[in-house]
Amino acid sequence: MALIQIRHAIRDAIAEEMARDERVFLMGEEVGHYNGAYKCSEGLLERFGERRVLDTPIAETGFAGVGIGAAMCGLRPIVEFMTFNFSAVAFDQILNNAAKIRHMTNGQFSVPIVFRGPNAAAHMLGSTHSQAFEPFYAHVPGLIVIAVATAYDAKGLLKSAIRDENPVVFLESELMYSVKGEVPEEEYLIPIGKADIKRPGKDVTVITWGQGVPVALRSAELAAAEGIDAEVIDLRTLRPMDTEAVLTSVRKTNRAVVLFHGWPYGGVGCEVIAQIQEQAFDDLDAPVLRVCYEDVPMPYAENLENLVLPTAERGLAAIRAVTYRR
Amino acid sequence: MALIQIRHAIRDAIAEEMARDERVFLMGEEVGHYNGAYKCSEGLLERFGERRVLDTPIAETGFAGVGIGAAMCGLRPIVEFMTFNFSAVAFDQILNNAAKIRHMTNGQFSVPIVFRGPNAAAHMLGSTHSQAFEPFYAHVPGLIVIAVATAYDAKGLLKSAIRDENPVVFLESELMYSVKGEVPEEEYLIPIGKADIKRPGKDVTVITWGQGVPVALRSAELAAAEGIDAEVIDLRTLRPMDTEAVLTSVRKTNRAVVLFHGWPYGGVGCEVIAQIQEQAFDDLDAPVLRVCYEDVPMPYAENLENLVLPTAERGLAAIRAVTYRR
Amino acid sequence: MVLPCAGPMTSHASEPVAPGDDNAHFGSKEDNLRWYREMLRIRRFEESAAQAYTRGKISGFLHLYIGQEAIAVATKELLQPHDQVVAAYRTHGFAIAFGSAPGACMAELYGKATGLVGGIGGSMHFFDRKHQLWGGYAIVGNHVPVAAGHAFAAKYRGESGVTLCFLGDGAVAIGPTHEGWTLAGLWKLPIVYVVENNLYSMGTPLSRSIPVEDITLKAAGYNMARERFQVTSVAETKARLGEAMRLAREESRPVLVELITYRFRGHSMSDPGKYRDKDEVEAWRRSDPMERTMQALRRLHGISEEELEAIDEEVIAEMDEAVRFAEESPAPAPEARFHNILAES
Amino acid sequence: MVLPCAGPMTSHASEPVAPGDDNAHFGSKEDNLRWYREMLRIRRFEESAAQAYTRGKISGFLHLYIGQEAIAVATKELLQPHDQVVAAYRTHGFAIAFGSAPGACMAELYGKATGLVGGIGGSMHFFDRKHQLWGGYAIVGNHVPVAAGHAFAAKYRGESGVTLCFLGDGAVAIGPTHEGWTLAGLWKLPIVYVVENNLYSMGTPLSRSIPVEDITLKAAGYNMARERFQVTSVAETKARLGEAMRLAREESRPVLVELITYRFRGHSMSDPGKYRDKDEVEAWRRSDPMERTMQALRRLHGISEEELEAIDEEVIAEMDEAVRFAEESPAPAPEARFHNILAES
Ligand SMILES: Cc1ncc(C[n+]2csc(CCOP(=O)(O)OP(=O)(O)O)c2C)c(N)n1
Ligand SMILES: Cc1ncc(C[n+]2csc(CCOP(=O)(O)OP(=O)(O)O)c2C)c(N)n1
Ligand SMILES: [Mg+2]
Ligand SMILES: [Mg+2]
Repeated sequence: MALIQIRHAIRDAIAEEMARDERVFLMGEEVGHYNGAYKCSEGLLERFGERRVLDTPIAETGFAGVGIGAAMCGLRPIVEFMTFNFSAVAFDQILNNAAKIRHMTNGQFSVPIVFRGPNAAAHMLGSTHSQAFEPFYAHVPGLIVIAVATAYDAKGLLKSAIRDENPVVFLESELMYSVKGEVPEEEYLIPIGKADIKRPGKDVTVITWGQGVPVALRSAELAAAEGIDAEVIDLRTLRPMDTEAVLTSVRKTNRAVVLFHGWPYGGVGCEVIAQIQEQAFDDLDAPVLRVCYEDVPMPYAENLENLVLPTAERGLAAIRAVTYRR
Repeated sequence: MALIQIRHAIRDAIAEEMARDERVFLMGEEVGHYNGAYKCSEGLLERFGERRVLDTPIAETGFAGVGIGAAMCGLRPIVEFMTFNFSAVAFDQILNNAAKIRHMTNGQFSVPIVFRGPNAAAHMLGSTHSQAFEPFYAHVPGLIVIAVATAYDAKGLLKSAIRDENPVVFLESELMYSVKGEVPEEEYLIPIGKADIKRPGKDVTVITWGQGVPVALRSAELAAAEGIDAEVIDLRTLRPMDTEAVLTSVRKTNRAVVLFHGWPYGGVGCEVIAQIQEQAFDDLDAPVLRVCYEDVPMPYAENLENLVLPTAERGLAAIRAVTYRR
Repeated sequence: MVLPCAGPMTSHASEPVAPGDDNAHFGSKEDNLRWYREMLRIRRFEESAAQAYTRGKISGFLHLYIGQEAIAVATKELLQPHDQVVAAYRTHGFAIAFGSAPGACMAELYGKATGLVGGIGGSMHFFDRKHQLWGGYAIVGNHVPVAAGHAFAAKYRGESGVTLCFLGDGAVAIGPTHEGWTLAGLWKLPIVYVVENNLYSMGTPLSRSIPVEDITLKAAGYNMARERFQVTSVAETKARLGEAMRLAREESRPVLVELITYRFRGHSMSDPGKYRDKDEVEAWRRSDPMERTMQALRRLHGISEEELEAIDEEVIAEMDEAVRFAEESPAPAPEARFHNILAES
Repeated sequence: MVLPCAGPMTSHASEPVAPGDDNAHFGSKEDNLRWYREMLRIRRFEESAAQAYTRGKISGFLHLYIGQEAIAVATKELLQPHDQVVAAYRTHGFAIAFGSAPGACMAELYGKATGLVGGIGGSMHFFDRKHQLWGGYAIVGNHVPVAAGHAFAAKYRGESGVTLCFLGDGAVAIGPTHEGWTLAGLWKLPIVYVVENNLYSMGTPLSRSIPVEDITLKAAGYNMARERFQVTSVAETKARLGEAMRLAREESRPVLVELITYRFRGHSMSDPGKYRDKDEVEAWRRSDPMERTMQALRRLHGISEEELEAIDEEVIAEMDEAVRFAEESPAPAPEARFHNILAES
């Protein structure tokens, strides 16, 4: 196993799939000559050339649309949003074209495309640059939505996403690009739609994904120090959700906390809660709690940002609450 | 009291506010010479002239942005989206400008604007034209989101929305524009943020809004015929949500169903569920169930559309389930 | 020094060309007979659809192509096997011209299982891949970058196909159109963007939707070649659009074509069209390409009233049959609503 | 016949103008002294910010205005009381030139309560309403229609104010820009759109972001007047931009101005700028308007090295004081994160 940064796991996934399949190409702002704003495509232009690694103008709707049109012709575009905040200007392309073309054409066309890039807050980027987009995309039938938190998952799931016939929204994390993790030398794929138990436990289930994962794991450590054994489930695929994995855990622990980077209202966190209370109502010994952003646009100032973000301590407080400690 | 159509309640609200306040103006596609695609602005151009009733090109981002810029200068724009489906191309303006400018400028500017138009499915318009947008907007701090279901509410809430200092997303319903309701002759306002009990009851709480309201009321009638007394709560304001009204009812009935027009995953329905289970956990005798669209893009064919939509019968089935009848 | 803009705005009131008896605009007898029949097929299809709508058989939005038929007919004859056509929601005419079965088209409007897209899409979402009609897009302008993507794919693969992307005059103001044109120009994509300028977007005349009357004034800003004319005949449309396609194909560069045309019906079935007066519509009727082709058949080629009648009867029979097919077709199976949402991997 | 587009694409490699000793480009001694000092204030502010960033005092994205100062300085002198300036995220220079306290600007970068927007916005979201800087927008192009809205409001109210909207060359490709320009042209709004073409959007040269080299070729398509020149001095910039503003103000019409300029630093602090070679940067340094103004002060007005030194020392002291102010200012109160999300009614 090699220990590599998540950004390199992503780059390697792209490189392997491009080498394997001539139809795969990468486009986005600064992905080529600049090697990616966050260096997730380092060396790819040099290796694959301008035909397959395309720098785009700042025209997210335009290049998302070009990607969709190319995918309809059988190519397999990987479209990088420099950050998912900028996907807001391409929202209609994803909502009304990527997600609906297979349906709308009664299966005459498919749209095998991956939209990827960093999601949610980084560090002191202010309100327009700190948003979590999974609530907007996971809501939409016709899309697959993935969020990754380790190098291993990033590589294995991105390769699956590129090979998938469906449009995939693939959420990464600027804060975590430098985090290292073990990745096998040999090729592997991770199936879409499967959650992963990142830490087994028996007292309480913490459901999380993306940037929430390391926070949840730290919360679990803090809880362990107090004798509470938390199970941490990383959803990995947000749509379709691996509800079975969540329910299996909750039926065992009878308590759950959802911890994630993003605003509270609606979204993936609430979907998890709705599923648990609907399908494991009699197993629940406490309400499911959310630990996430406060319900405010992200402020720039460091002290304020830290107050808004979910922390291991806030995770611990929720774990204590649902286990009725203190 | 006069019996008028919802479209006329909307028109009257606009006309009264325009007459009252020179800063109020209306813009959107076909709102002027055409009198509105759904005739919600009939006669307004004639009465107020081209300066204050503006036909726009098909450029939702452009005219939403112009509205936002004008609101920052102290005008009070009413921006009509011909349907909210077309707000997807203006998503960034609403998410990153309307919702954040007050915050981002530390209060130097406010954005008193109303974005209004029909929302959710009408009849056989296909997947791109049948979407419910409240999950996308209610998620976002900085916005107020309202959905109306009666002429009385439409007029009273639209007037409040126009006078409010904040950006308001005001969701109407193409299916319901012709529905008549009683509206007082004298002026009145309905406060933003207050739910309304559309039918009192004691056995089960049905939470709903917008196009869901008449469906929920019919479900309640069907339930009444079986001896189940359902309370129907119309949220009216989706953000900020009147959680107290919901909890008060659920604490009485101990059972709840959320019935709405829209996809299931996340969104307002799940927020209601998350709030109830979090704050009234011990009062709940059954899981809260959702009755809404099936999780598919809307098909055009009438028989399929009817299967996808929430119906009074599906509402009844959920009411039965949470009251453990059959 | 501030320069005045190159093309100052002139009066917006487009007047129909009165083409007189310019025989050069017409083709051979065979051409004109074929074109006439094809235009008539579209028109009769649309009229049948309108009737079915009035009888409550069709629902939703129904946008008719009556008046613009010559464009679809000319386009059909220019298509090579690897070309594709992408359009908005006023697409029945393309389907009929390109060879989609009228029965399947009508069944789509009826929301039947035998429809072009299984009754899932309706009037606004026509797709017939094998007949080169690649949509069928109902959000104004959002197909413009998608079409650039098709052209991109052809270039990526080194194929010779050209994409033809049709949009309305109303779609020129919207951002996705601009972005699609920008990428097409930047990457020198083999695509022809055809603005069907029928002078109105719903009830809004061009003078209230963009700041210039000549849409092709925009071409320079995208490094596109340009072409602009009023559609008065299939012959001329075919020749000039064909030249644009040649340029796109041979030089791999985008071309912007503005076709001035007119729709005789309202925007959709629910539009009474009060924003245009009778005189205006009448003036345009006099340059209706289908009508003019019929006159040419009479005057230039000596086709008799009876022969014209016979053509019409055949076409009407074809469309009656399409209606019967649609009526008798089954609704989609209930499970169909769960199909084609995701591909099964 | 397909016409070639009016302005065919020429070479994209913009070369800096070598302005020689054209004295006409300079102002009086007083002007040049004032302009020099103002440009220097901006530059020293930016350098202080860069240092603070390197010391870890400032975080997030920090986009410096070094090289483009003459534009902000010229703009300041053209503003009338009801005018407003809307810009993107490279706005420190405007704030400093317009009269915002450098301390408040620096404190904003530090995320302090005393910052221009209370530490809530940071570098990318500068707003100083009373000094006519109305943003500070960090999503490329989304301020373009908003700025049109300000111009709309002025026209609606019959006020004489003009809106100046600055955008980068990188913002020309995006849809919201197109829609804002379309509405400005259609409604004849009193607005000047100024593209600060510094040849790059991040690492992307103009040749890879739009299909034409001369951005003002687009003006015709929006019925905008146009102007284009390289910024080599405050004097010329002020004269030509002033003329554009006059046109917007007096004739209530939009004007598109392209200013060719250069940023000497990377796109943001995290950009090493590897996409440009030293020679290119050096060539542009020779036509740096600030440097040239200094030369003019020396050569035309006989200002001594000592006098120049003294100015610099004053300016440095001002910026040191700004840094001290920022350092010593308190962080925002914890409750501040709940403020200004909704107005209390
Ligand atoms: C983004 C968006 N906004 C609004 C609409 C509603 N709408 C549908 S068609 C239309 C008019 C389009 O006119 P034009 O492009 O000229 O095409 P034509 O109908 O004349 O063929 C409008 C406003 C839409 N479908 N999409
Ligand atoms: C819609 C959107 N896409 C991408 C970005 C990321 N981004 C920020 S600045 C920038 C480059 C802009 O260049 P330009 O407009 O030329 O301005 P300059 O930096 O040269 O002043 C990019 C790509 C963004 N902020 N918004
Ligand atoms: Mg039109
Ligand atoms: Mg630039």
